[in-house]
Amino acid sequence: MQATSPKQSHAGHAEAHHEEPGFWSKYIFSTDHKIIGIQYGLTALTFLLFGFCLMLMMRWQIAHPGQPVPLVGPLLAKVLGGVAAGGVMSADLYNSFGAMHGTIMVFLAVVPLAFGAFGNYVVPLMIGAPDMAFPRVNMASYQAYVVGGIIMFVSFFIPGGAAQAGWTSYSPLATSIPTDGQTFWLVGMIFLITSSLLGAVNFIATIIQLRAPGMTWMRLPFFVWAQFVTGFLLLLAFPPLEAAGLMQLMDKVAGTSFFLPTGLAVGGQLADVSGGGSPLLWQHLFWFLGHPEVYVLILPAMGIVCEVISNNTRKQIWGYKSLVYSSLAIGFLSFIVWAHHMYLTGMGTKISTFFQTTTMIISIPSVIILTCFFISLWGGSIRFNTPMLFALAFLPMFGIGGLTGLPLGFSASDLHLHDTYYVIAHFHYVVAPGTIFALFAGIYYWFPKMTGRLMSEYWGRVHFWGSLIFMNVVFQPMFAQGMAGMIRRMADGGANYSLARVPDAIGGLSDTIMSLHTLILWGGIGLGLVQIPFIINVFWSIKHGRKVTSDNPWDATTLEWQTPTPPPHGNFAAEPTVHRGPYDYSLPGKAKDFTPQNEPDQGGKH
Amino acid sequence: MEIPYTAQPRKDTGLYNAKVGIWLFLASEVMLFGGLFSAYILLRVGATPGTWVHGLLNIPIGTFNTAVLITSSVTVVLSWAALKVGNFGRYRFYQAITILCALGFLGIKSFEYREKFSHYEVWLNQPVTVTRGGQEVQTDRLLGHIEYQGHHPAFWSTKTLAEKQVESFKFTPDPIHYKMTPKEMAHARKTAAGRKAEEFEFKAADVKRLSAFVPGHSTYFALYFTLTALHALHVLGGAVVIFYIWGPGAKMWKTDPERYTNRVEVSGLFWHFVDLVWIFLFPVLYLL
Amino acid sequence: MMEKLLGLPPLAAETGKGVDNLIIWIHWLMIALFIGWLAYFLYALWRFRRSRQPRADHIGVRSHASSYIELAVAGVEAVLLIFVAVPLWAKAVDKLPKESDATVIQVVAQQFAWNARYAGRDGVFGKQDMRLVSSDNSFGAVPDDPHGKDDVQVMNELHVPVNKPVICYISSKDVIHSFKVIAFRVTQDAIPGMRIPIWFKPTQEGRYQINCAQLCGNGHTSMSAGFVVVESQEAYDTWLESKAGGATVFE
Amino acid sequence: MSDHSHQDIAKHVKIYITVFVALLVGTIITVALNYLHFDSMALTIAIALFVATIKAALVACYFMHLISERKMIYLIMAFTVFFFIGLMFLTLGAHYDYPPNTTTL
Ligand code: HEA
Ligand code: HEA
Ligand code: CUA
Ligand SMILES: [Cu+2]
Repeated sequence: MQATSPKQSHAGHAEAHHEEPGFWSKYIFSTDHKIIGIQYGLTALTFLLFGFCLMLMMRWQIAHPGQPVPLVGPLLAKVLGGVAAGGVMSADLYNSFGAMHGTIMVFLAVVPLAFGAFGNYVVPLMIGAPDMAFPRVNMASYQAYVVGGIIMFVSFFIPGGAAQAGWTSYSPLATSIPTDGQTFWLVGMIFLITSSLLGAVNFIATIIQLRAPGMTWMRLPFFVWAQFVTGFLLLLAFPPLEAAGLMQLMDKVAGTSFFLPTGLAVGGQLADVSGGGSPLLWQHLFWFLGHPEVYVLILPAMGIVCEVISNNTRKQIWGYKSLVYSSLAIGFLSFIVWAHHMYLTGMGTKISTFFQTTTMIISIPSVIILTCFFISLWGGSIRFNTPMLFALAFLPMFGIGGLTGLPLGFSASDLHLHDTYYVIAHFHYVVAPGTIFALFAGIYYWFPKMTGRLMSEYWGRVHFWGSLIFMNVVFQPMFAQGMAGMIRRMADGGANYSLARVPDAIGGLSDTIMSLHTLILWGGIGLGLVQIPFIINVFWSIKHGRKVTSDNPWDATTLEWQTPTPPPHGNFAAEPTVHRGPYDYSLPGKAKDFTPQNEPDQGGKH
Repeated sequence: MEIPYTAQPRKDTGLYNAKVGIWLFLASEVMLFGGLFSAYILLRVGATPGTWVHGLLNIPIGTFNTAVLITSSVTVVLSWAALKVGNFGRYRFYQAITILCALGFLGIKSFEYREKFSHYEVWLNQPVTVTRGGQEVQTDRLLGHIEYQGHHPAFWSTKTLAEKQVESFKFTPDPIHYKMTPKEMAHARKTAAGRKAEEFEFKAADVKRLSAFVPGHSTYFALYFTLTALHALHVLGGAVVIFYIWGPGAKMWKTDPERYTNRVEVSGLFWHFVDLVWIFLFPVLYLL
Repeated sequence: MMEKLLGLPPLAAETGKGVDNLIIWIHWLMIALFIGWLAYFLYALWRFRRSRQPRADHIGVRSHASSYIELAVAGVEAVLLIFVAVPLWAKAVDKLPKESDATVIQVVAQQFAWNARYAGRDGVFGKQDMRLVSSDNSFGAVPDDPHGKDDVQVMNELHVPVNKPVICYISSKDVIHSFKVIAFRVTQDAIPGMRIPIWFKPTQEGRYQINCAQLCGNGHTSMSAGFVVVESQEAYDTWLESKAGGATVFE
Repeated sequence: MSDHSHQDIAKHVKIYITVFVALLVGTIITVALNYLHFDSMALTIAIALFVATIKAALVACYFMHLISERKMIYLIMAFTVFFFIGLMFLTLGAHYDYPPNTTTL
């Protein structure tokens, strides 16, 4: 490691050689991983907001079936036409919004944010690399994502509207719904899958090839490990869905029947298809991706939480090795648990036993990971700043979501809970107060590296406490609703199954259960309102936030903080050399309570 | 800092970046075709007995096309070997053969496709009597060709008959049907050889279903077209890349020969994979 | 107590008891873990806040007690899996009661209603042929089969006698639906091209709504018109008699 | 694989030609067997897939140099093949594990 002064001059020197690229090549067609990361981030956050707005309208509608949506109702009626006649969401529109909420949240918001944005921005910096291994592939990946996103977005406005068969797009429903939105969905998915595949190839190759000298596998920050496993999940689980997507597309446009059985009678008439297909084939191929995908959503989040916790407890993460092995185990096992989403297709005992067993086994590494995080708190010197608050809240929230996965994992208890709001609550606890909190933590944490300014701590706290409270107000009642038997994906929120409508039905939904809809609605509105300070905070702080006084404002050990702020093209002035593991905080005998990874053992040659 | 290991291998892995990249990409391709193969197997074992189409593809042409693809694969490695010893001319020669083979493969494939589009199966309301393997049989399903107003139309379906208000059309049945076992089909073909084919005139009202050999005909043809079209897209893509490196991209040979050779190797790896997929597709679709 | 706490809906089938028990036991595990860890978590946050603990201990916890917790979790899961969940499932899908001891019903879902078919007086279903399926012949019943003459075909209202096992063969005509009766703790996807048996033994007379639990199109919520009516054997017999032969109409 | 001597390459070329011939022969064998029409369909499928697997292995090992590749690549491909097999056999397993007579009406 050179002394600091030559480093600076070196950087200036390198810059003088490059002529300034123009706006387009700098911000739009950039091949720099940091710019691409930010592009991913902003696009994904926009989709996140959009996905949430869809859901807010839906929540309003199911709390007030048959009444026009306030404020946006007239707009919906004008833009979308018949499906929102009089500002009331029809069942078709509800189904569109539901399917697109799921699709957008998973494929257009959270994965691009967790993998595309944070992975792109942080991973090369963390491993001491100048860029991704294939910068142009990286750009292509982002562009494919944008194209996919545009196709999905446009599909709302075509006649018939967007896809309506749920984010799972089960055949034969997906093929029999008359809207072309279904076709748009498939084409959009093919672009998004391509984007993810290109990204995955790039990430894995980068992590294998571009680690700085001394950055051995066991010195990688856990975040990098998480992204590495995530990359493999995307790489190997997505292609079967792409294959399935192609087949469903053929069913839709070329009249084949990959997923349509013989003797299908839609609307009372035998369908004019050859038949001979299998609806379950689609489910297998979908969930073969679908389950690994949920770990794609959670692993990067765990990686972020790990970095933030270690940094703000000022101590090393407890059980680094078990974290690494657990995430590898999760990655491996996630490929062989998928059919726990299909128990109630009538699965036999042998296969269901297999999948129940693997499902239970895969919960163990998650337990280990969470345990490691919990234990890491012990003996720390905990700083409660905004990123840390979000990271800490992640733990019990993911805990609730993960634990409620267990009753779903047994086929016998799934019998009662399958396709109820219990499932909705289960996975939202993992993806919303879980993953999204971790992503918020990541934004607050790395914001100073990206911009050189800190976000407002005060408004950060408002954002945090508001989000924590309202997330729980939204999702906690859903457990009760699900346990009472309320089914998901109902455009009237289950009013048809309520005791109010059918008083003599045993097991109908009680007034209390139905009235929770109102509570959830207000929770959702509150949740939306507390995001406003966050959005303002992000944009305001870019220009007006408190300037950081050093390149390493959080006194962190990992390499991304050992670069200039924001890092220049090529990241490091000279190749860093790594001398130690990622979490050398509060080493006994050191004056500083952090020892960066690139600091030599003898205290350096300063 | 520049991106390292674009040409030279990294010490601990022994690999240059693009090689890791292409193998990862191939891994995902294995899963892509793997998904389709799984679909094939599941649909096939789940098919009602006697409904699985087989024996309708042109085996000699398929065999020839297999040979074409294998040849292109060997010329790829030979061209790479030539580059390794610095013989750019020989590289260009071999790779030119590769590209020609690729075009040849696609040409033959499109010819096969076209042939299928004007070949039909008809499902009849009342059985008719045809000669199969020297015997008269009653059947309500026939394979064969259509003649209508002197043309041999392609892509017709039951719907077309109504749309075009066809009253009747001429039908020349094949001597075989896929309900027969391979043995029976071979026998039927042999006995029918040289004989003048029977001809039928079917009224539109006699026809329950009519379908050309298009994806919608049956699960088998759905798989056949999806798999081979996807494969053909890969052939096309590979050929474009190889051509780009061979032609416009060849400048790099002067400036950075090592990286250029790597490019050739990487594109070659992709090409072999495409060949490898075909090695499975051929028996699965043509022979079984 | 736990039923109340979890808000499990009323149970009206013998076969659902096991399901409820499993749900309850697994929730005990979850609650124990949640409360235990949450208490630890809050305590740790309070005790190791910066103002109280200015410098961290690099290593932290040295004991490996947590491994025992992890092992215990794995152990409980294993026990529940092997001794409860798997046998329950085997009972649900493999150990169907004899058809002669049960009420046998064919159920075919369609957008957006439930069709049901009973064998009628002779106890034998008439022949079926998929090619005959049409809007007024949901089951593809072959018209001139003598066994079919007395078959009973109804829509949206299934009657079954109380305290006797019921076997339903669940299928669908068009898209995937799901046959769910909350109080019996049964759910089975109705998948076109497949016909899957389920069984339950209702113990309480009354009207039970059939929920369609799988998204099946824009009428998904209005598939709520289907009911299972559980009644005494006599009432059931009378009902069946009143429907016999009349319901299957072919034009 | 960057430091090859010219002899090495000459040796390689010989291998390539041999493999090429083997692949052609394999193709001919598969096609020829097909004309024999075994009575057992299972046998036909087994033989055809067996020959195809050998051919694929030849391409992978020699044309794609897998026979002398680095550990990292083996690792990646081993996982891939494992998951592919998982996908195929578990879907098949599920298919055969449904209660009897579920797929007929
Ligand atoms: C990030 C996403 C994510 C994650 C991590 C998980 C994790 C798990 N999921 Fe979930 N799941 C989804 C997303 C996710 N799931 C989605 C999106 C669906 C629905 C899809 C759809 O149908 O649309 C779904 C549906 C779903 C089903 C199907 C339900 C049905 O449709 O009927 C099942 C069934 O087995 C299941 C099981 C599990 C299990 C066993 C885990 C396990 O991995 C969980 C392991 C974790 C733990 C066991 C927690 C350990 C924590 C502690 C021990 C500490 C506790 C401490 C405190 C709380 C303080 N999930
Ligand atoms: C990653 C996945 C993800 C995420 C994060 C969410 C987040 C949320 N989801 Fe969603 N959901 C799904 C995936 C997800 N969901 C899926 C897969 C389904 C099933 C679909 C189907 O049935 O097919 C579903 C279904 C679903 C339903 C069931 C609908 C039904 O069955 O009828 C409900 C009901 O309340 C719901 C609600 C919510 C809510 C209130 C949030 C909230 O937590 C949202 C929180 C988000 C915000 C509050 C926005 C924050 C915005 C910003 C921070 C913007 C910043 C912008 C800039 C700086 C530019 N979701
Ligand atoms: Cu039928 Cu939902
Ligand atoms: Cu899952």
